[in-house]
Amino acid sequence: MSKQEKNIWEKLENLPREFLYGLLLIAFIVPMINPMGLPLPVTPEVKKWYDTIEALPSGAAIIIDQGYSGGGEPECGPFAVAVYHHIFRKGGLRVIGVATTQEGPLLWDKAMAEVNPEKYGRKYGVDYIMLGYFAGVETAMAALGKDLRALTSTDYKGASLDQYPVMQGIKGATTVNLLICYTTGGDQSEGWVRQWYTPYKTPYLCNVLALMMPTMLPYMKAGQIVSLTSGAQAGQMESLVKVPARGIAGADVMTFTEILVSAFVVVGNIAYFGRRASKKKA
Amino acid sequence: MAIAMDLASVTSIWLAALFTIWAYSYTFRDNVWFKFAEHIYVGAAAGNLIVLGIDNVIRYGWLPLTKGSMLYIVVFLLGILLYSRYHGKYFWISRFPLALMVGIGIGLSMRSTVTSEFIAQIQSTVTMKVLGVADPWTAFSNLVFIIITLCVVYFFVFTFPGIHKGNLGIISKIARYSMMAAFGYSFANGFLSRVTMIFGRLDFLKSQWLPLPGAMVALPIVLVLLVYAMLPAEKRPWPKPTKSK
Amino acid sequence: MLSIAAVIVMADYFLKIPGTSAVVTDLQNWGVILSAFALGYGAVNLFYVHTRHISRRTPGQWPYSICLLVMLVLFSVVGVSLKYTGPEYQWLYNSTLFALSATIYSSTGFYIASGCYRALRARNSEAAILMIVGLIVLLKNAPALAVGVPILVTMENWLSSVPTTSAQRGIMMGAALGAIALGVRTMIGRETGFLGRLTEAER
Amino acid sequence: MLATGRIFALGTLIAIWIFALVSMMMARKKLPSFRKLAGLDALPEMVGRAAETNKSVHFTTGGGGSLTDPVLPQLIAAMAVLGHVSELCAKYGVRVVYTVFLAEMMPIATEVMRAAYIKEGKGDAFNAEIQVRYMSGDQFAYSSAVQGYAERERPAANIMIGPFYAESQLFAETFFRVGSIQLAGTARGYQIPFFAVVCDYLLIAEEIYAAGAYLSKDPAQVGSIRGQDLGKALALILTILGVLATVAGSSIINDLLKM
Repeated sequence: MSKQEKNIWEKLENLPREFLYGLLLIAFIVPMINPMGLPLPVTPEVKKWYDTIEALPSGAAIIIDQGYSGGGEPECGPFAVAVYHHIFRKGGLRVIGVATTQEGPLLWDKAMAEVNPEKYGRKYGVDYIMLGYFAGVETAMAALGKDLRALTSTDYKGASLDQYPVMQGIKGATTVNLLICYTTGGDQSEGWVRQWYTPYKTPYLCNVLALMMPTMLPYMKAGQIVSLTSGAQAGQMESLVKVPARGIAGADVMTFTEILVSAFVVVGNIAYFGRRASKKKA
Repeated sequence: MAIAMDLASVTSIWLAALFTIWAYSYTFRDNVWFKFAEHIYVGAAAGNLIVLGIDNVIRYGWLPLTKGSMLYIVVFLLGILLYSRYHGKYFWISRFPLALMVGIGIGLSMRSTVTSEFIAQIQSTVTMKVLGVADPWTAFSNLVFIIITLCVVYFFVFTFPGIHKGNLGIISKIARYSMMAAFGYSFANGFLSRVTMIFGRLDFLKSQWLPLPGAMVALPIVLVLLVYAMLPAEKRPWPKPTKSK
Repeated sequence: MLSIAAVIVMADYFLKIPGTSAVVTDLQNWGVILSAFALGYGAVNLFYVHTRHISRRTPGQWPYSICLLVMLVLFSVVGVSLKYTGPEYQWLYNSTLFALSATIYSSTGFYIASGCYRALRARNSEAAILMIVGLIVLLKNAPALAVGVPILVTMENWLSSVPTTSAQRGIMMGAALGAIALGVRTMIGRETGFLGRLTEAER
Repeated sequence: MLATGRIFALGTLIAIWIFALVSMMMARKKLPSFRKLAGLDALPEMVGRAAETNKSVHFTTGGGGSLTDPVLPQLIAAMAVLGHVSELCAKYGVRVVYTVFLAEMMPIATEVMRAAYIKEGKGDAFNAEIQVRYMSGDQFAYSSAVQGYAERERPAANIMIGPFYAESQLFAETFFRVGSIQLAGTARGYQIPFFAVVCDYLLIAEEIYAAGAYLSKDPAQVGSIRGQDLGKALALILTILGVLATVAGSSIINDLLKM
């Protein structure tokens, strides 16, 4: 096709991707430099999550699956960090970290560096602990539920569990008051329902990628998950916990970019129909 | 971020920042910086996997063995047999460990799919209430839900081509339309996840890298070099004797 | 061997035979171990391919191959000798692997955006449905917009819980049957191209 | 003896086995007819285009899963398609490249491809080193390596079948960008949409499991697909009865399923 034949519609229909990506980058950068604090409503699920932790009695044990991969950290991380802030500030809670992804322990360190539990006076081994990575996803979950000490006798650095007061009396699912899972994988988010909620009825909070929400919603509807949230809701949790960080800053960006991409769809369609109309005339 | 940081964290942030920029550059156009980052990544990932693999072998193989589960000798033998593939004559032995792995996989797949993806799905469909719900909208939604599920299952029938023709074609049509709606939903929803991820990376650059001394100067240099690398060789202002391929 | 392993794994789940669950835990550990052994294939292959690039000085490739091998060796040596939970390994991980995997993962966002521009077009009635649903979801996901236009949230909720979930459920049920039938074929050695056929030919 | 809550599931599993086995035996007498799958019918055209433009065909099974994972059947299904594609490529003299994520797939894929080349009488034309390329065992390292490969070799066709994860979006756009004609299929519900929107030909979930049978026309395989269809009939009947029972206020089907 010669260049003269290409009319404006066709050009519009085939905008170079560099141009589109450039626009998208601008939509990211402008609100980042210039935060405008657009309204951010707190959804009932996030509120429920917050209330569930708030309602835990002193001495309650929470098992947390640091089940996301390194690639998913930017989405799952901020929410997890906000929740850790909440747990450590509230105090009197015991956090037992496990990981169903191999990168989990490394990402746990990353999250802890960000939260800094010492700031709230919480100590490793007394208030929180990381048991390490367990291979086999659902098999590991089932084994953890039955008797986690049969699965491991050390924490992720290889130190014996008996020396840590936080592990006192913790055996399996029956000695745990709450289960939290942050994950980028459907095997994890659904696995905990099957291996923990179904047999032990442990209250379960689950945080997944936004794109996994439709698949996971039925579980919450059936009451198997107390509160299901997505990483994109981190800003809401941060505003509840009052530790503004990555999540709140990201909310403006979401508004900007989502509207821009909606505009992409609209312009793309206008171009498509414009070209069809001009072809008919010719 | 004015806290003085040790050299290790500073270099770590610099490296991470550069790799972030180079990895993004591919979305615009392929270039040598991306190629460099790609090879670093593949090498690092391979090393990481070896480390984790050795850890797995020790944790799940060596420890039980030292605790007296002699059966684990067999699995070590099988593991070594995998490498018989490199032998010209006895390469077929490597099929035994592979067959064992496939067998475990098939068993796991059958037992979990039949319950969670088949029975449980039927179960939660049949418990949906169409009558006796106070809210007529919910009743209607549930009815639509059930119809769509049935139509989609029907759509996948392969060996009775007759049932997709004539008046019955409407069922496949409903199935196709609702699948398209589902795909449209998930596709667009997927973008939200990625926005938070891209934001995470850009935020890292903005709030961790740029405040470091020198970063503000380095950023334009890095970007100019990138754009230069993206230009086709003949368009470059300054000729360079690199050949691609 | 294949069928025996499969049957044991299934029996453990459906029947309560004392002892099977321990056997299955062992079997699954074996799977993990064998996968780890198989990783060696990959490492051997990478080593082979890239050392050859270097020795032949493949133009435009060999310097990269050096980088690759250096990283490979660096990671394995540090990880094995200094333990992978140590600070040195953490440093390596954070400066390279973590940054790169998070970035590559997130770059999918760019691709979805251009996909939205190019592919969400109302070419026919099916594509139109796809486009309209996609547009509603995109608009709803802008938090500030969702506050102003609550109907978007209602619509999105319905789309998510009714057509999306039900269609996915139908797809899932079909896929489950497909996987089971394929399992049967593999167990009795009738699946083409997977272990079975070749042994016959070579015998 | 039987685990409670799983009795019905076991019964269903056995029923599906019986459906499949009986249909396999019956198919030997008369081959059941098959619904058209446009994606698979397009394979010769895709390979043909590669032959015309003197470019390669790329095949991938995605950047996830393992042999001991429940997603294994998708990998096996992909191998059946790979075998067929290799036969076509051997026939037309086109190079087919399988980029490997799972190291344990290397020996399997190599044997499948070599057998296909031998079947077409071109065993010598097969070069495992070039055609079975291990990229990386890390999801996104694999993705970036495949992206690099796409950009540098610009294959004429890209076939993606298997358990795909987030790399589906990267691959679909990248190969579109380099002008490959694409056939994609996966049974992972999260990822089907990304293929559906971008790729030229699509196999949805169950269709990938049926692909081997569709391509080979092997009576036993086609028969087992008939068995699958009977399973679907069972699902439809159970669902309709269950819904009717719930409407009538009885939970009989639900109780049965819970057994």
